[in-house]
Amino acid sequence: MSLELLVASAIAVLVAAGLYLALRGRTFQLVLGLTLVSYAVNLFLFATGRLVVERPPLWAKGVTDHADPLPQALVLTAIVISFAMTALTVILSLRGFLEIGSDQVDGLAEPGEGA
Amino acid sequence: MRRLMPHPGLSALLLIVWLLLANGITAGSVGLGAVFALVLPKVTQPFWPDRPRLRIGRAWLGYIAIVLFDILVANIQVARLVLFRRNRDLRTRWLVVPVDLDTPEAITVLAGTISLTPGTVSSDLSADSRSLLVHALDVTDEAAEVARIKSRYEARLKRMFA
Amino acid sequence: MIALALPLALGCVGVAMLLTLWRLVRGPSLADRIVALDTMVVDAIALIVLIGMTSGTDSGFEAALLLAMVGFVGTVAYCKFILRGDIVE
Amino acid sequence: MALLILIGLPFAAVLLLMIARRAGRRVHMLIAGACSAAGLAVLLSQAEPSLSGRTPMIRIPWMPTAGVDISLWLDPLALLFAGLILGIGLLVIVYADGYLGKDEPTARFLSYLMLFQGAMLGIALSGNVVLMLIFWEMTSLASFLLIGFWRTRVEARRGARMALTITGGGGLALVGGLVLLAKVAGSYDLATILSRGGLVQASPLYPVILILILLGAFTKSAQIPFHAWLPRAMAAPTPVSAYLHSATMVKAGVFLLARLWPVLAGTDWWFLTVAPVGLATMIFGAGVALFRHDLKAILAYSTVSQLGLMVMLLGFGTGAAVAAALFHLLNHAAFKAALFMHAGIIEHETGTRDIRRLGRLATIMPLTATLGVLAAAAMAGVPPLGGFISKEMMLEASVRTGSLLVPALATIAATLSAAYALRYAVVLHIGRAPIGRVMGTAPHDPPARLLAPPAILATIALALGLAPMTLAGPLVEAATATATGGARLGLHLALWHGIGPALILSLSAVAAAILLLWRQEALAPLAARLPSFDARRLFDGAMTATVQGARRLSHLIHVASLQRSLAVLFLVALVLGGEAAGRFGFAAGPRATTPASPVAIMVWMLLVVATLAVVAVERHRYLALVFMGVIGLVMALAFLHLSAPDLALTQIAVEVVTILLMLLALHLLPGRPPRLSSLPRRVRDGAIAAAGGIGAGWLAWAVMTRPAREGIARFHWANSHALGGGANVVNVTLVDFRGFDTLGEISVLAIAGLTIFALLEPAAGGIAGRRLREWRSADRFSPDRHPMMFAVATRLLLPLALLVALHLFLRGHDQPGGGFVAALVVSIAILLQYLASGFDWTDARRRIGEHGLIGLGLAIALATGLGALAFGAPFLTSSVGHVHLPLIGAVELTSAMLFDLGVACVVLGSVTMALAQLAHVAQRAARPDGEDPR
Amino acid sequence: MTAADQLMIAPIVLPAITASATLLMRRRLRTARAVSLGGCVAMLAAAIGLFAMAQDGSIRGYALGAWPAPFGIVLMLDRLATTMLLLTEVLASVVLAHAAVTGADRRGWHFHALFHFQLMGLNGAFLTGDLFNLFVFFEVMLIASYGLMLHGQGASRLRAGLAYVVVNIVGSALFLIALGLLYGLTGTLNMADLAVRVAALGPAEQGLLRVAGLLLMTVFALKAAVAPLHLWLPRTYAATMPVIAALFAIMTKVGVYAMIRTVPLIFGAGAGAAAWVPGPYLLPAAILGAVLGFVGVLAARGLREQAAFAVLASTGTLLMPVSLWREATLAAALYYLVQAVLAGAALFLIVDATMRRRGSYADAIVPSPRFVGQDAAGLLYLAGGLAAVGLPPLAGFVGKVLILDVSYAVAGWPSIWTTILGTTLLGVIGFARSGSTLFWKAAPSGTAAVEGPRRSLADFVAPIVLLALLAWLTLAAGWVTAQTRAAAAQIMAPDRYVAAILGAGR
Amino acid sequence: MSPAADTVVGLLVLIGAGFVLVGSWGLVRLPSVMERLHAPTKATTLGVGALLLASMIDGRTRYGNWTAHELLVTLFLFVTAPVAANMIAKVHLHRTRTVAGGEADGIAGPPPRPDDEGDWATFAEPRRNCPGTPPDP
Ligand code: NA
Ligand code: NA
Repeated sequence: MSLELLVASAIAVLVAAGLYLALRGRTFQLVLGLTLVSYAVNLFLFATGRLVVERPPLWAKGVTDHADPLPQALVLTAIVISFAMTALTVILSLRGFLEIGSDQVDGLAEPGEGA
Repeated sequence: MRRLMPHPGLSALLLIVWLLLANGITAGSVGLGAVFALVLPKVTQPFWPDRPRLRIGRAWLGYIAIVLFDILVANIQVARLVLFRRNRDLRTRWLVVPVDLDTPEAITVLAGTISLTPGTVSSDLSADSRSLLVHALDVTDEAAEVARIKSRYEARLKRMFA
Repeated sequence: MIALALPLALGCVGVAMLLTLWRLVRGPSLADRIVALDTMVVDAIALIVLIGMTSGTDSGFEAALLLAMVGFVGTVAYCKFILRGDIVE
Repeated sequence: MALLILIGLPFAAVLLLMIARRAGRRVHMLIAGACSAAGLAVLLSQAEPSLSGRTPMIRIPWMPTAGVDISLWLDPLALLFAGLILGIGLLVIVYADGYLGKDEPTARFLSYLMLFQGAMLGIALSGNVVLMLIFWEMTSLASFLLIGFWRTRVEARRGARMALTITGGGGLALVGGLVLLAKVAGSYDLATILSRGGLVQASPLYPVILILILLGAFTKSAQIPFHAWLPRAMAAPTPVSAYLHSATMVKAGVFLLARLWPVLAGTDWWFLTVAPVGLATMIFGAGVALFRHDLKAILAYSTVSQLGLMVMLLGFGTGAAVAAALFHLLNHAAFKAALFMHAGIIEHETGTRDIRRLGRLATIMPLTATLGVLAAAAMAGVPPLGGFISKEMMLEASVRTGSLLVPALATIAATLSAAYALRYAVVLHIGRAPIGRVMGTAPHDPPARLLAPPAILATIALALGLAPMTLAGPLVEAATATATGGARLGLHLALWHGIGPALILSLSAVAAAILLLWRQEALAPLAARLPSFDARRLFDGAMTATVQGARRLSHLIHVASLQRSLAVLFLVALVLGGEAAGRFGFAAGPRATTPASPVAIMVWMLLVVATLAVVAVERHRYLALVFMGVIGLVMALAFLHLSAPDLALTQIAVEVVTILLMLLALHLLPGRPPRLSSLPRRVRDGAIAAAGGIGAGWLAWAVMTRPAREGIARFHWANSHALGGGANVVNVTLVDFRGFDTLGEISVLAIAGLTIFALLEPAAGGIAGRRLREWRSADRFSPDRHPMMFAVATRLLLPLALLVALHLFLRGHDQPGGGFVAALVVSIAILLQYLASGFDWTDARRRIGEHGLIGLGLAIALATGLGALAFGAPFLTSSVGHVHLPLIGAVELTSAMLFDLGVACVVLGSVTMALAQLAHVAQRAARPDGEDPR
Repeated sequence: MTAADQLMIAPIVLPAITASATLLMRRRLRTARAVSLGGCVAMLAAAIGLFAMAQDGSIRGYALGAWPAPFGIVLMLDRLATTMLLLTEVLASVVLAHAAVTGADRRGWHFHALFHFQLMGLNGAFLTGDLFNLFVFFEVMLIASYGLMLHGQGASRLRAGLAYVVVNIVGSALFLIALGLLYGLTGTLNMADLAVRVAALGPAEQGLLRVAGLLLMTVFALKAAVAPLHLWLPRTYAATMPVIAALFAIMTKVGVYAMIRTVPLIFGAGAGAAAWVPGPYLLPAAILGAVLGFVGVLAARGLREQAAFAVLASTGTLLMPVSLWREATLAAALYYLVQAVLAGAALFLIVDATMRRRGSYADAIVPSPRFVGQDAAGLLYLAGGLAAVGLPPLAGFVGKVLILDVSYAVAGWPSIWTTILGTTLLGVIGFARSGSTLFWKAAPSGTAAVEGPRRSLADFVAPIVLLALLAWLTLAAGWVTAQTRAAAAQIMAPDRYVAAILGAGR
Repeated sequence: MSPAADTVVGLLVLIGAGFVLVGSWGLVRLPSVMERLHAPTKATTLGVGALLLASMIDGRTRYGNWTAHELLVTLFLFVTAPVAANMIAKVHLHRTRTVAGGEADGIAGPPPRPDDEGDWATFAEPRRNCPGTPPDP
């Protein structure tokens, strides 16, 4: 069992769960799904710098063995952006629910509810 | 002095925390820490109205020492309970601890202390803040336990919060 | 000794996390799950400390500190939600 | 220059008319008339050089890269056509003055008419196919506007749309044909193209070119089966019919065939497509015309027929036939325009156009009748009118084809033509039918404004018969020469050609026509029983079907479904990824993997179980959120283990804020909703999801097992401390190497904050506000709003958290931390106050508004970046300096830290704005009156 | 660095400053409006200056933070970028003026700040020479567009907004995956450097490279609304305030821009398995987009929906020549792009002016009682329809003829020709039907009259300006095509780009 | 590193991890919420505390620098953990009374009342002007 395998399979599970939830048709599940996908994407982006255990990219004289700092910087930016997007989506969902009275992504009436 | 440092206790705590954060005592860290220790209480003053007066001194050190010791002992006791006592043999009880403390801060410290020592959890406060509901994992004599809490912790706290 | 103790300790904490997870999944009550989540944060702090000792770096300290400081916020918010529905009022 | 003036005049008139649209009718007429007259004068001034072979032309470079110029020329063919357009245009304007009612908007009418005139002139004068196409399409457009002039009438709208659809569609085919022709011929210049007939006809694309161009020509000239729009276009005011649908626009197709004759004609393809269509149209149109009762319908179908005649002639492919076609073009223009005007007068005077209700007009309206009979006779091909000559030429040409069928059919067509023409002449003026319902006053000859234009045209039709060579000879001869691209034929136009097959056929046609007319009424039921080909209904049906089909298709595809959009997106990504994997494959690489410790595996299990749990309890939202907390925690641990402490910090802080955000939102959402999708749907989604997961995991695996390439990060590592002034390479990258990304990133956060504010600020109003106020939770809640222990702990935590934040901020350049995390810690500490002590309490104690913080933060970041400009360095160039502070000693300060401060301000502002606003909304829900607690 | 060099940063910094400034004066709309318009004009001036700078045919780099390429983020200025900048700024000025005139900016919070952030995102996307930075500016552009899209709110807008946001979030996730793959394979983010390194990849990396390329193109295609990834567009644009949709006319074209920018440079002939990577799929997708777009124009029941489909169709049409990846076809595509943006915007502004006059009839394609300015609106609608469909005398026709011209005899040209000509007919029918219903047909008697007639004709000005620009594009087609040809020549010579950006570094 | 230090650190590590494990074990095996709530306290206090102590000594002996900032982790945990426990207990109390069917009481049964007329804050509106109540605006 290698770390690479763990990370890859974690990405797989997160993506699969995220996509499934995103297709469920309700805003909250959608937000959860997107969050899972964004975790997976962050992990993926991070992994493209290859996995290095316990050698953080903190510069010290003479040290040459370290994790790739660039993907980390990219992931940080991506985390912030995806947080912004999540916040917006959550509030947009809520706002839509308040306006329409349904939390379905397409604003349809609940099944079994009168028109 | 009072205007400069409205809350010496808080300022001292902040300075200590800063030095711990800086992980070393240098002129720089002390200087900067002092600045923050002075500024932050001022800045956060509106968020903590009616801060209690504290008597900083040995009472506090003693209290900390007692609590740490109690934690150590209680940990071992509770570990034994968890590992070896059968569930149906647990003598779990609710305790109602009457509280004679006045400030919310003092009550909070008392409740926190009770919770930190394994085996007891401060679960709720009465609506009039005069009683504390404590859940105890294994007590034989409820009154004695309440008395122990009051004498060991509350009495000291009364002195620490002037 | 350390060389022996650290892997063992890591294993203990790992198992502890799995046990906590079991309670989290199992429930049965909401309070149970919140207790489990809260415990998991503490377990994570322990794990961070152990990882730091294993690797000999200090870089996990901030993470442990942050977890200790804001880890309970989630717990409290979950509780407040059950108690009051609205967490800010 | 003259050509530019010529083409510019009508458009100038359009502009003037639009400017002077509120002026009186006289002014409008004057503008249009004057421009047309001036155009005619300019044209006549250029006639001599054109006819004598010194073709006036002008060429202005336009799109040199594509080889397209604005080039105009006035060869005899163009001269002939332009003369027609301007001459009849002038007469139509005069006629329209008399025809249009008092309240009609003449400015609009005339501006459309002049637009049309300009476009037609453009077709005639274009020396470049692109230019010609532009004008061609403009004629369709102008025709659309003119047919739809009486826009409230349903027939006008339908007629206009049908004309636009058919001629526009044909025009598009023509676009294809002409551009293709130009590509094959190697030039857009018409003269060049015309000289490359051999090249074009040898091309394998020649049939395609031919068919596309013919589609353009046939639709415009109303050839079967595209003729239906023309009768329907009769919904237009009569001057329009006279101008567009008899004399000029419909001739554009004929003109085009003549124009492209040198390059396209002379092949079997040409003969076998053009001539039969023309012939069929000629017979069909004439046949229908004979049995119509509406005067304008008769004229419309006669026009269809006559256009067929001209097309057929051009199809014959001989010079003589072209000459016949061009001469008939003139004749037809004259008599048909006259007839339309005549029909307009009759309708104007009698209030009806139904031939069955009209008769004896000769006695009531003698002048009108005279010119009507004259024009109809020309149409019938009765000597000594021009129509006779051209019809004889036509028959002559059809005999010359060598086939027997062609002259036979041509004669039948000529018979039918003569029949309906004579019917028009006789029944209307001499027939016994009573006068139709009279509109108030007795009908009489109209004033000169109405009468003069058709009279002039009828006179011309007569003159073309009496003195053809003087009037039209040189023009037709020269135009034929240009059209055929050959030498002049030595044309002889005359009434008397001697007795030949043509004369015999012509006379027998007239005779047969008289016979036919005699029995017309008897034949009518017979004609009605013929299998009818109702192109109009066919067209309407096709249009309805098209629109319905389009609707169905569009609605089928564009369902307002986010799930569908997402599923398609996932599928596309999957299919494309699968394609690449299938074609090129990507196996694991040779890089040595890192063995996973047992604890790593356990933490991995945590993640997997929690993720599956989220899916399993998907509809129990609160529980799902609890499991999300575990996933976030595991992510932080993973980052920490994998040497990314900054990421772990950020993950922890963001996770907390996200949970708060979701709980705040969850509060107002309904508790446990019913499931939406059916089992098959869930299976389908599961399959998509699984495939996506496997794909993503596989990609990650493939990348991680490949050796890393020496990349740009080495530079970052090497220079972070020396040049960037920090040991935390990630932080230096964020605020320095890639500070520009961070500027964008905080902009994103700022915008998110603003958008959230904009979304929530009005939420208390309208229907959302009502829902908020009516909102009641189904759960019972504890009355304890602010538990004491919690409140006290958060008060202590605030200064402590601020201190930690300062620590993270100050040393973030060297150790894990930085402005972003620091700001999140502050945000969380402030949010904790909201949680513990309530919205109002906390909000009242906050000093700086979020808007101010966001603006300030952006300003700091921008100002830091711009500061470098003062030193001639690029934006965001950082500087490292040492400052000596008393007590503290040397402190390293980088401008990047100032930038980081900006970052922190924006983060703090945005995060608190988002969460406080959200809390604010819930607050308003709690207040029965929905009042704003602020 | 000279002041002229520093001008390169202006298109990004100016809107950021303007946005921050309007944020601080959010309660004083008049001042904010003035500042906003001023910022727009300044940006237009900067764009003109940059356009003039690029006329010498050189490619300029701007090393942000003075970190040399490829290590830092670099901006780059070439003909393509300046063309897009100028187009954006012209469009933005007109749209902003229209919004101010019609008071659309009063219909919600932070219109001006969001507007300028949107411009910042657009300009950044056009200028950046770094792939991750492109992602960041995409996000800036998108999130600002979410804000603008939701401006004014209302139920349908909120729902459509959610769909728009979510689809784009997923698109961004794909972008990151593609980006990560490229970084994992090459170790760089600078586009020029990527070009060099992608060409040097070994056979074992080709599969991954192709996945990266295809995913990246999927993202761009999603932003460009290339069928079948277009499903979000009609709903979004139809639900948006038309004046904002007018600004959005350029948004889909950013996706096209990103393709034009990256494909010849990174995925050119030397890119192995990823050479010309949207590869065999772009042309059919473009054709499908054009067909569905014009079918939608014909099928639409509302004017905004119709205009949205027209935008969709224009993207499809535009991508046909793009998909051929030749200098001449790109030149024609760029000409078409410029006019398509202006035409789409003009159409939306015309719809806006019409809607505002029709009261409760809004943009429904049904006859209404006569309203003030009906004839003028009808004429404008006619012109807008011509522009959108591509009929003379506006520039769409020239654009289409140019596309026919350059695509001739290139593989697949008959399908391009057939689509262009066939879909144009669909568009003609569609606009003729809706226009005659709307502006010619009278409402059935007894229908309530349109309330609250507006007297001012000021809202006709902006559409007229755009239409005039379209007419000018026809007249000045020679100059414009020379520009687009030169831009295309630069794009198709990636070596020069690489040398200009990395020259000093290697 | 001296053998003594090695032993001390090793023992501390084992003690800490042991208490963490016992805490979680308690979480699993104890019969109801209130009992389980006691379990994490061990992990929080002695478990993490011992580990942090080990880390401090380890840093000093192996790398020669005293690091005391580990104490901060414990400090923060000591501030926050009781609050979390308190809130969870309140959730439990609340749900035993409000949820239909009730959330099961633990071994100790329902909590006694604080006095004759009052009730716990979870069930009753807090009285005004009592300590800890934030002043109403
Ligand atoms: Na960042
Ligand atoms: Na305890």
